[in-house]
Parts: sequence; structure tokens; C-alpha cells
Amino acid sequence: MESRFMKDNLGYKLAPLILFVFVALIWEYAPTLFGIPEFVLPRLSRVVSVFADPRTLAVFFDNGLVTLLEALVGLLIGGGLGLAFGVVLSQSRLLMKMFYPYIVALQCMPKVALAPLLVIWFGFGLTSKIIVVALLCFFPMLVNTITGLRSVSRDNLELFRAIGAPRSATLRHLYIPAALPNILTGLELAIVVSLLGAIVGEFVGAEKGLGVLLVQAQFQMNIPAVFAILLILVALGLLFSLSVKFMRQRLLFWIPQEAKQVKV
Amino acid sequence: MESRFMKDNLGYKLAPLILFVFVALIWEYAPTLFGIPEFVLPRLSRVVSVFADPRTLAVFFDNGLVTLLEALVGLLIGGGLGLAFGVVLSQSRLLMKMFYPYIVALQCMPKVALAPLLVIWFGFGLTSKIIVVALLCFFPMLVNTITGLRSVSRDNLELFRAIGAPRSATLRHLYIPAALPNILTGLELAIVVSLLGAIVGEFVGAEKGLGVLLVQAQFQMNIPAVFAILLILVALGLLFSLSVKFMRQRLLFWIPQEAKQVKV
Amino acid sequence: MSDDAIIKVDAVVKTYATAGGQVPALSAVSTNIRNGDFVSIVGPSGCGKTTLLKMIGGLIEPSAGSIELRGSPVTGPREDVGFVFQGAVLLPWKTVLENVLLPIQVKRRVTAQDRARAFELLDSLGLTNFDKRYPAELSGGMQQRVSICRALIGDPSCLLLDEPFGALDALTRENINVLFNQIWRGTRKTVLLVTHSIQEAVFLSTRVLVMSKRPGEIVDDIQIDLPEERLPELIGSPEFGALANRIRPYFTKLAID
Amino acid sequence: MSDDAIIKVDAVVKTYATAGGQVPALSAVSTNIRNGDFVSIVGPSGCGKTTLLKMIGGLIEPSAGSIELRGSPVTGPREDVGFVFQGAVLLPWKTVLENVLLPIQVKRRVTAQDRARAFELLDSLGLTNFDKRYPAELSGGMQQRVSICRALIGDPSCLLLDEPFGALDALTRENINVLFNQIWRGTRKTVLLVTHSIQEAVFLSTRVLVMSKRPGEIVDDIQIDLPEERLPELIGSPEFGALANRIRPYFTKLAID
Amino acid sequence: QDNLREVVFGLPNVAMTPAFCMFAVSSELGFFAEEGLDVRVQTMSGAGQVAQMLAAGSIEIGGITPEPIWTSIDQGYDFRIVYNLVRLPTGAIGVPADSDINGMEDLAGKRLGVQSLGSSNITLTNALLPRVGVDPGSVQYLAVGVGAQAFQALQAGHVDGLATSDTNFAPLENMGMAFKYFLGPGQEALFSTQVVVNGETVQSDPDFIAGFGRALAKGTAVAIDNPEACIQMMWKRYPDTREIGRSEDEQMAGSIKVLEKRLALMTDDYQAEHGWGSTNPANVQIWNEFATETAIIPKAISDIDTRYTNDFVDAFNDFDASAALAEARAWAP
Ligand SMILES: Nc1ncnc2c1ncn2[C@@H]1O[C@H](COP(=O)(O)OP(=O)(O)OP(=O)(O)O)[C@@H](O)[C@H]1O
Ligand SMILES: Nc1ncnc2c1ncn2[C@@H]1O[C@H](COP(=O)(O)OP(=O)(O)OP(=O)(O)O)[C@@H](O)[C@H]1O
Ligand SMILES: Cc1ncc(C[n+]2csc(CCO)c2C)c(N)n1
Ligand SMILES: [Mg+2]
Ligand SMILES: [Mg+2]
Repeated sequence: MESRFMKDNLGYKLAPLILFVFVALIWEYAPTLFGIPEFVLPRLSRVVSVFADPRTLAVFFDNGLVTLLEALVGLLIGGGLGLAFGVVLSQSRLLMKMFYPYIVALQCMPKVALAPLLVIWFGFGLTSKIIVVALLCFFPMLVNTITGLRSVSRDNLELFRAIGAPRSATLRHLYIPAALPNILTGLELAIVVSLLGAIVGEFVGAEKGLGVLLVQAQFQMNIPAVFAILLILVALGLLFSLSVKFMRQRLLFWIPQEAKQVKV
Repeated sequence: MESRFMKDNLGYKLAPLILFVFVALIWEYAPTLFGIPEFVLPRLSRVVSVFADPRTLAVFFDNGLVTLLEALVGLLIGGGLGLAFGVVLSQSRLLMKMFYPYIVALQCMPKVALAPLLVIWFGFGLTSKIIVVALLCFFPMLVNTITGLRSVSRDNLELFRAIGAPRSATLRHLYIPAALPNILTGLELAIVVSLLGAIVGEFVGAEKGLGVLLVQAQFQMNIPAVFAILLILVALGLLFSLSVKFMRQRLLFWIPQEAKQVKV
Repeated sequence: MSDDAIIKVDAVVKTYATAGGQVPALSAVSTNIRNGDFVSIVGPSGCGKTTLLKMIGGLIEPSAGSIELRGSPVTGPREDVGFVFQGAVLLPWKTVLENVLLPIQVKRRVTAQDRARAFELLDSLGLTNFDKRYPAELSGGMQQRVSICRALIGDPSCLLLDEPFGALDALTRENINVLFNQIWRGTRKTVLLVTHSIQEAVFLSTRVLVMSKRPGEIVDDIQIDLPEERLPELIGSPEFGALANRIRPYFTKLAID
Repeated sequence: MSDDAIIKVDAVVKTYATAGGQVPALSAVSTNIRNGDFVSIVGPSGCGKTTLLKMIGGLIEPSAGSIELRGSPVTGPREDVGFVFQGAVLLPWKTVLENVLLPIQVKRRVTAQDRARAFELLDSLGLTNFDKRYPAELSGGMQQRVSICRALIGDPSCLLLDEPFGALDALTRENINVLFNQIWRGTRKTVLLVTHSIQEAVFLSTRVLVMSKRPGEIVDDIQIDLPEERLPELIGSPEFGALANRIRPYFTKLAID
Repeated sequence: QDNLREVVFGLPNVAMTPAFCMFAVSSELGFFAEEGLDVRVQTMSGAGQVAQMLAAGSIEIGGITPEPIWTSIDQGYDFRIVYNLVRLPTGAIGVPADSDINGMEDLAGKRLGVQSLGSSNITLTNALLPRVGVDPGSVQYLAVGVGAQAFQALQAGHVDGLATSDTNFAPLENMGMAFKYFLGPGQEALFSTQVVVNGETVQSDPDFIAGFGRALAKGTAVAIDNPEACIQMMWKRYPDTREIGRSEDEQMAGSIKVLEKRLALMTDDYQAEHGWGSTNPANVQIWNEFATETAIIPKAISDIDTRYTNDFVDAFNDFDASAALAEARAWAP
């Protein structure tokens, strides 16, 4: 829908870069310009300078790895269960009626309030954080899987019934591919909350992790460090998000509007 | 996909009820049976008894209203913006490339970490909580809207181009209806996080609301009250979720697998 | 009718329930189809041909009446029945070859033989070298031909075809008609074909059922006593013309409303 | 050709880029179409008819060559052109009436007159009382007829029709052919019709373009000098037979590969 | 070293802080190891969570403020106070040094910032205000959190002062804000964080309690003598407490301030006389009455004297202080 001029044009590639520089400049100079104190919004260079110290980097790396591990394992478990439940529930109205309200109920409980209970049950190690992450990742995956599975057309369903496809084959060759756009959307949402979940889990009680660093930095009123840690989270999130984008382009080649993006 | 026996059968209607009674019984008797201290999991009757006092009810009602208001207004703003951004971004690859990374970045920042900043910026009143809610609701709505808009078939797009439909009409008559299943899924996810957002916002600094009650009850070690408040949140969440289900059935009548549910 | 009936349709009625009320689609249709028969169904648009075919295939349930296939009541789709839908209904995420092999893939491992057979079918339907393409890259007629290959791949003994040749040009259609006649003679499959072409119905069939407008009924049942081998030359023959002329009047009488 | 050409197609080539490589669909097609002409395009399945029609309609871009409509190059769809797609392409969330009125609704308020016209069109295409139904509740042929109504509602001066009658039975098709001839005579719209029926092409057209197999070229351009009013009786006439016979051989020569 | 007993101590704070750096000393100088213990300090969201963990048996020992202790006892949990850790109230009212508020009696009609609306400082302040003739209803509370958020609230004039704890005031002072502090009448008796175990531990494992307390006492003595080394040990033991991107000197100065504020609350005349960890029975009675009066608990705890013990005090103080201090002076990071 862009003008032909923009297509494959240099300007097209430059625009995001320009915006990036623009945002960076604002972040750097707005605090001074508008007299925003450092503890409210430290200038970008202050935040970036936090990364200059190799010892700090090592600490970030160490703790980041723990958070990443919790997020990934939790995502795998929660996302996987969300997918599985989505598939199972959408196969039966009865199961849906029986279990869906409990799932919604579980999701409406603030995880920060549940986290202490999970710590009691599963200890201060990785397990309790992984469970918080899994709880958070479960729902977006579930809801999107169900929506995707429901989008299968009546014609396609009739085809699979006509060729006598067993349920497993119908899932594999029809439901799952048809639901894939939505499942990947669920994954994208789950990825974002997986990082949040790991952090929140760490807030309540952990030995290591970016969440621990964040609480520590906040407690010390070390706001540049707070922002530095947030930047790490953002970087991880963008990395995750890019991999989903990549998966979309690879797996959804048959949707013109998804594949189109490949050329960008 | 159920056996014919189950269809419209009494057992069909009873099963969820039986599960409900089962869960309630476990909640009531497990604490005593397994010696779980009341601190960790109070028995159901203790939690329910919290609601017996009319004064307590009045307090819950008062504060619940505040939380509900924050959640609804935030949902409206955040969900609305998510929808609007989804529409705008998916109209242009350039805008998508430019802004999507920043949106992902924003989402990867733990809201619990941002909340103190928001309180600094927007004060201790409703505004800061509404913004936390809006931030949380924005992303699920955005991502699902984009997925929905992308699901529009090439044939339909060609039709609209052929009849010379202006962009606004294409949106209204093609993109939006086609994306509606996904938009409603986004709404369902947004609704769930809207309540969480309001609570988290209230944790950090608020005058009134269920989040304040929750912190107070936790501090007073009144764990039955903590669970009672969680029950209220669950009830609100289920109410919201039911309304989305209702909307699905009304708005998506043309999708056999959505409409089918009506008969249940 | 004789007892070697493979399909027995008995007083079948179909009424669709819609938000706007009950839509009667088919009113009391009865017929028996013998094993190895090639039966065409013709009738005005919207008269219930697709509905009838889907009920025989076990895809939808009759509102009243009963359908038997090989002596047992139809309660769902059967193995051994190949279906071609009115639209091509191909999976956009599978290649042409994968779409053709789908009925096998959902049941067991695809063998080299299956693949060879698929290539053979694609060749005979003029789709050589299109095996790796995706449906979106095919023309309408090519998609329809892929769906015909898919119905034939499992070598079902009974074929239900809903306007399979509608999007084909005259020559391709004629060639495929000849091909179908060969297949039918070679395998003696039972075939039910919905078509809009009187010529095609007469050319391919041993029997033609004529339906009235909605709610459809069978108004004529014409035996096509032509030699089993049907070649293009046949179309010019007086017997062929006579049979076609027997059907044509119905299309004038049963005028659309 | 004469200067009152409304459509000028000049050395147009189309090659699709796919993951599997370049697919040549159309090789150097040139033709001019005069205002008020009724031109049919026939040719084997997959030869590029749909591609050509979509390029003239401004829906896809030629790989080479140029197309002009009313003297200005085609860069996108134009007002005043009605399109019927090979599939019906109806919106499942709109009723039949809403689908028919869509081309108006996207541009301006629908008036009572528009609605009256829509009902008239539905009536003339045998869809009386189906205005409140949803597409899923229609048969294949009924859906196709709805899409024809949609192309006619805006009273465009130029119609591009891609096998609009493929899913119709012989009689409905004949009736609609007569109707189209009436409409054309009454309004002198310029019509481009892709069809698989030689009979239909001759019956409706002032000119028939015959295309070769993929990558398609125009191999013959036949003037149909019959009286403007075409009635069913015409089909039996010797002139009609002669014209049809002139086209038929191409379908033998251009055998599918 | 391998046969040390692993112990998790529940710390009633979201993060390790200089206020608790005596735990680092006891670990770094091997005081815990000498008692056969390997103590891991686990941060928690607050004293309530520590109480919950202790009640659930997830931890054996923890630091808990009195309110959750009384509540838990009231609810039937057999908590036992074994070591009086923070002997004076941590909470206080602080107003900017240039404020025209000069005592609690000036608070009528003012707005106070608190960490959250669940904060114990609200209960405390409301209970104390009538004692100076101020109607608690006339004082408004606003949740302003801690740190930057609280700083901003004061600066912007959203609140006239803060009712919060020493560890929250210290960073604000480090940011250059000067405060005047007020305590209410009789507030000194309301001690703060206690070391608590389950009653059965007292029966089954007195040596553990004695050893833990002795190591803690040694660490506290070292902290008083050598705060700088104490902070260094905290940095070594808990690297997260190293403030990222802030100079060591700046951080040391700030940390020592926090520590000194806290140490002032960990020593008093009674401790000087009776030793580390000792509890003044009179103060327990005062707390019991205060908690009842302020409805923290519905009725006074009748057997309050059995809920704490001074039995271990002698064991806690049975060490050679000068040797401990010497060890610390010899320690290098
Ligand atoms: N989107 C596409 N991508 C790649 N190839 C395409 C695409 N659309 C059409 N083709 C190829 O272009 C050729 C011409 O297709 P087109 O749809 O124009 O044929 P057609 O003459 O309309 O055939 P039919 O009568 O079967 O509808 C075909 O070989 C087809 O495989
Ligand atoms: N799912 C449905 N819901 C409601 N009505 C339906 C449904 N399917 C078909 N009908 C109605 O039933 C009648 C018969 O439809 P059917 O598809 O069987 O016709 P057909 O003979 O195959 O027509 P065509 O030749 O146009 O394909 C039509 O009037 C149609 O409106
Ligand atoms: C469901 C639930 N139960 C207990 C606690 C425990 N808890 C954690 S913090 C705190 C006091 C406030 O600092 C208390 C009692 C909780 N968080 N959530
Ligand atoms: Mg049909
Ligand atoms: Mg075509």
C-alpha cells in the first residue's frame, strides 16, 4: 500500500533508523532540556555507560542467563500446555464448558499475589519462577489456539471427513496448519509475558536473575541501573519477537500478507 | 464431536456443575486433610464467610468499583489504541518497521517496574493506574488485530480493489469484519490483564481499590480476606469473559464453529 | 429395482434450519443405484444436487428418510468413497502433490508407489510439472483438476463428483470425459456425477437422473443404453442426439422462477 | 484497428514470480476492443484468461507491454468497470442483498432506489426471496448468480466477466444468456467474457478471441456478424453452427499437454 | 566445611541492604561456620511473607516485624521470638528540615506519605496521634512507595512528610534531602524486627538457635566497630548489592549512613546491660497492649510471656568480642 517510490527504496530502509536516532536523541537531551531529574529519567548516555564496566557486564550476563532460562523453560511448558489444552478443549464442547471458566479464573488471579504461594510450594529455586512464567504464557497461547482452530472452514472440515481422516491426522494436516497464524500470535504474546513472569517471580523471592538485580537497583535508587536492566529485557524481548517474525515468514509462506514481509 | 448421547443431554449440563462441586469440596477439605496451614490455603468456607459481614461487603463494593473503573477505562483506552494502531500499522510496512520494535520494547518492560515511574509522572490518582492497565491491554489487542487483518484473503482484497472501495470502506466492510474473530480474542486477553493491571497499579500507590485491600489484607495476615478478594477478581474476570463470549456469538454468527456454541 | 443396489436412497427429505427459518432443499427422493453404474444427476441450480450427494456421502444427515450403502445405513463418511467437491477445496499450505496424496497421507505412510500414481494422475489431467506448485499459483481449472486427482488417488470403488468439470474448457473437458470413461470401464467403479452439461451426462453415464427445481425431486430416470466405450465421435450420432433430446425439455419445463 | 477502441492491449506479457521460479502465463498479447463490443475469450484451462482479464481490470500489473482504457494507461482498477470473479467471492458476514449492494455501499449511502434495483436484479437471476440469506446458505450456482448481480448493480459501462456462468445448469444458463444479451443491447456496455462454452461465446458476442495454451497468445479473432438480438432459436441456425465450427478446431489443435 | 548445616534465613526485605550487613559479616568471617551453619539469607517481599514461609515450614528461621508475629500467634501459630534484633522502632515521621511542622502535634490536617496503604506505619501513627491531641481522621495518607517515587512526592509537595522506616529515609538523605524526625510518646518501647522460629525448634534444636544468635551477635559487634569492612563484606558476599555504575566511594558513604542509622536502632541501654538478643519483658507487654488497642489483633495474647525467651541470651553473648573485632580488622576483600 506504499507509494511505488518507497518500494525497495533507500528511504524505506533508512526511515526506521532515523526514528531510532530521533528517539535516542530525545532520550539523551530531554532530561536536561526539561529539567527531568536523573532519578525519574536518566539520560541515555548515563544508562548506556552502566554497560561500560566489564564487571557489571559479567553480573548482567550471569543473572540474565538465569532469567532467560526461567523464561524459556516456562514458555515451553506454559506455551506447550496452552497449545495442548487449546487443541483438546476445542475438540469438545463439554470439556470447554467444564474447564474454560477455571482457566479464566486462574488467569484473573494476579500472579504477584499467587507468587508467594508458589514459592511455598515449589521453593526459592528456578521451579517457582518457571511456574509463574508458565501460568502467564498458558493463557495467550490457549486463547489464540482456540481461535485458530475455530477458523477452520466448513469446506475443509467436510473434505477431511470425506477422506476418512482420523482425528490425529485432521489435527496435524488441517487444524494445526490452519491455526498456525493464531498460534504464532499466541507465541508472540507468550514470549513477551514470559520475560515479565520471570521478573515478577524473581521479585517475590529468588537467588539470582534480572528481577533480583532490578529490585536491588530500585532499592538502591540506582535509576540508571534500573533502566539498564530494562534495556536488557527489551533487547531479549526484541530478539524473541524477531524469531517469531522469522517463524511466521517461514511457516506462513502460504498467506500472501505474511509472506510479503519476506521481501522487506 | 461429542457422542450423540451427550448432545442436549442432562449429563451434558450437569458435568460442569459436578466439576464445580468437586473443586469446591477439595478446596474445603484438602487444607484439613493435608494439614495445609490457613496461612497458605484457607478452607473455602472460611473464605466465603468473609463475605457474610455486610460491612465487609460494602467495603469490597466500594473498592471494587474503583478497580473496575480503572480496569474498564484502561481497557477502553489501551484496547482502543491497540486496535487503532493495529489497523494503522498493518496498512503500511514502513510504519510497521518503524514502530513495531518500540511497541515490543515497551511491552517487554515489566509493568511492575514501570508503575513507580508512572506514579511519578501521573500522580497517585486514577490516572497512573489507568495507564498501567492501558499499557497492558494495548499489546494483546494490537497483535491480534494485526493477525486478523492479515488473514484477509487475496480474493476479497481483489474484490474490494475491483469495486473501487476507498480505504475507509475496505476497513469497515472487509478488514474489520474479517479480523473480528481475532480482535475479540485480543479483547478477551486484554480483559484478563486489565484487572491484573489495575491491581498491580494499586499495589504501587493508590488510595482505594481491591489492590489496596489486597495489600492491607496481606499485611494484616488476613489470608481468608486475601482469597476473598482474589475470588472477587475471578468473578469480575468471568463476567468480562462471558460478555466476550456473548459478543462472539452475536458478532461471529457467520462462522459455523463460533455460532454452534449458541445452541449449547 | 434389482437387489445388487449398492446405494439405496429411500424417501429422503432435507430441510435446512437457518436463522431465517426452515429451507426445504429436497423433498422425498428415492432411488437405487446398482454396483458399477455411472449415474449422472442434472437439474436446475439450487435444486438440491449437492445436498443429495453429500447425504449419500454421509457428510450431512437427512431430515427424514434413509440411505443405505452396501446394505448398511449411512451414518458418516465411508472408506472407499471418493469425493470431488463443487469448489476445489485444496489446502493452501500443501503443494499440488501433497494435496493429491492427502487421502493417503491421513491414513498411512505415503509410498513411492503412491507418489508414482499421483504423478501419473497429474500427467493424465494435464498437470505435468505442477506437482511442486501451491494452489494459489494455479488457475481455477487447474485447481479443479488437482481435486479430481485427489479423489482418484485412493482408487475408491465409489466416486461422488459434484460438478468436477465446471471450470474446464471444452477440449480439456472432453479429454477428461474420455479419460473418465476409460477409468470407469477399467475399474467398474460406481460413479455419481452432478453436472450441468446434458451432453456430458449422456456421454458418461449409464443412467441420468433429472431433478426438478427446489425443493428437488427426481422427475425422470433415463437409461443410457449406449456401448460402454464412449468416444468423441459418439456425440454426433443419432442415438446420442435422441437421448440428449429426451433430457433437454425438462430444462425448459423446469424454468427457473 | 479503429480509433474508437476503449481498451488497447499492447504486447502484454505476464510472468508470475513464485518460490519455484518464474511461471510464464501470457506471452505478448495485443488487441483492441471497441466501445460497445461484446468480446468473448476462450482457450484451454490455465492459458492466462483470468490473468489477462485481471490486468485489463487493473488488478495485476503486466510484466511487459501496456494496457490503455479510454485512452489512459491502466494503473489500477477503474470506476465504471464491473468485475465477476471466477469464484463467487461473497462476504460471508453479509446477506445476499448486502453483498449485491456492496459496490454502492463502499462509495455512498444506499438509497431506496438502489435497493429496488438490487431486488430487480435478484429477481431476474432467479433469486427472489433469497435477499436475507447468507452466502453459506446458498448453492454454488446461486452464489455465482449473486456475484453477477453485484457486478451489475453499479450499472458499469464496462463489464469483465470471468466464467460467470460455470456453475449454472443448462437452462438457467440459457435464460441468463438471453438476459445478458438484452442488457447489452439496452445499454451497449462493453463486455469482456471469459467462457468455456463455444456456444455461449458465439451466442453472446460480437467477437470471439481464441487463446493458445500456456503461455497464452491470441491465435484467432473471430467477428460474430449475427443480428444484435439473440434468441434461443438462433442456436439451431446454420450461421450459428458455422461460427461455432470455426472455433471448435482450435480446441482440438490446442490439445492439453 | 562440607558437613555444615544449611539454613535459610528469611529476610523481611525485598533486597539485601546495608541495614542487614551483619549477616554478611557472620558469613564472611566464618562465625556461622564455627557454629556448624551455612546460612543463606533469602530476601522476601516483606515480613508477612517471612511469617508465611515460617508457618508453612519452608524456612526454619526468619526476621519478622512484631505485627505479623502477633497476628500469627493470634491465629494459632506457635511462633517463638528468640533474638531481639532491631530493638527500637524503625518507623518514624520525617518532614523536610525546613518544614514548619515541628512535632507530631503539628500534623493535624497534613498529608503523610507511606510506602503503601498496607503499611504498618499508618496503624502506628494513627495510634500515636491521639496521644498528642491530634484527631487521626484529620491526617491523610498517600502511598508514595520508596526511593525516587517518595522523593518526587515530597519535592512536588504531594505530601508534607513521610511515615516510613529508617532504611527508606537513608537513601533520601543520601540524595541530599534533610529531615527532621519525630517519634510519638512511648513509641521507643515498640521494638522492630525479631528473629523468630517455630516453637518446636526451640525444643528440638536449642544448639542451632544458640549458635545462630551467637554468630549474629558477633557480626553485629563487628559492624559497630568497623562499618566499612562490614559493607565490603556485604559487597563480597552479595555482589548484587554493588551499585551498578556508581562509584565505590559514593556508594560506601551512602551505605555507611544506612548502616549507622540501623545500628542505632540495634543497641540500647537494656542491651548494654543484658547482652545481644535480650528482650525487655516490659516492652513485650507494651506491644501486646498496643497491638490490641490498635486492633492488629482482636484480643491481647494471654500467654505472651511464653512467646519469647531470654533463655539463649547467655549463649548468644558467650564469645570473645575482641577476637572477633580483630578478625574483621585483619580481613581484606
Ligand atoms: N498467483 C499466481 N502465481 C503463480 N502462477 C500463477 C498465479 N496465477 C496464475 N498463475 C499461473 O498462470 C497461468 C495462467 O493462469 P490463469 O488463472 O490466468 O489461467 P486461466 O486461463 O484463467 O485458466 P482457467 O480456465 O483454468 O481458469 C497458470 O498456468 C497458472 O499456473
Ligand atoms: N448450509 C445451508 N444452509 C441453508 N440452506 C442451504 C444450505 N446449503 C444449501 N442450502 C439450500 O438448499 C438448496 C439446495 O442447495 P444445493 O447446494 O444442494 O443445490 P445444488 O443443486 O447443488 O445447486 P447448484 O447447482 O447451484 O450447486 C438451495 O436452495 C440452498 O439455498
Ligand atoms: C495469597 C498470599 N498469601 C500470603 C501472602 C504473604 N505475604 C506476602 S507479603 C505480606 C505482607 C506484606 O508485606 C504477606 C502477608 C501473599 N503475598 N499472598
Ligand atoms: Mg451444488
Ligand atoms: Mg481462470
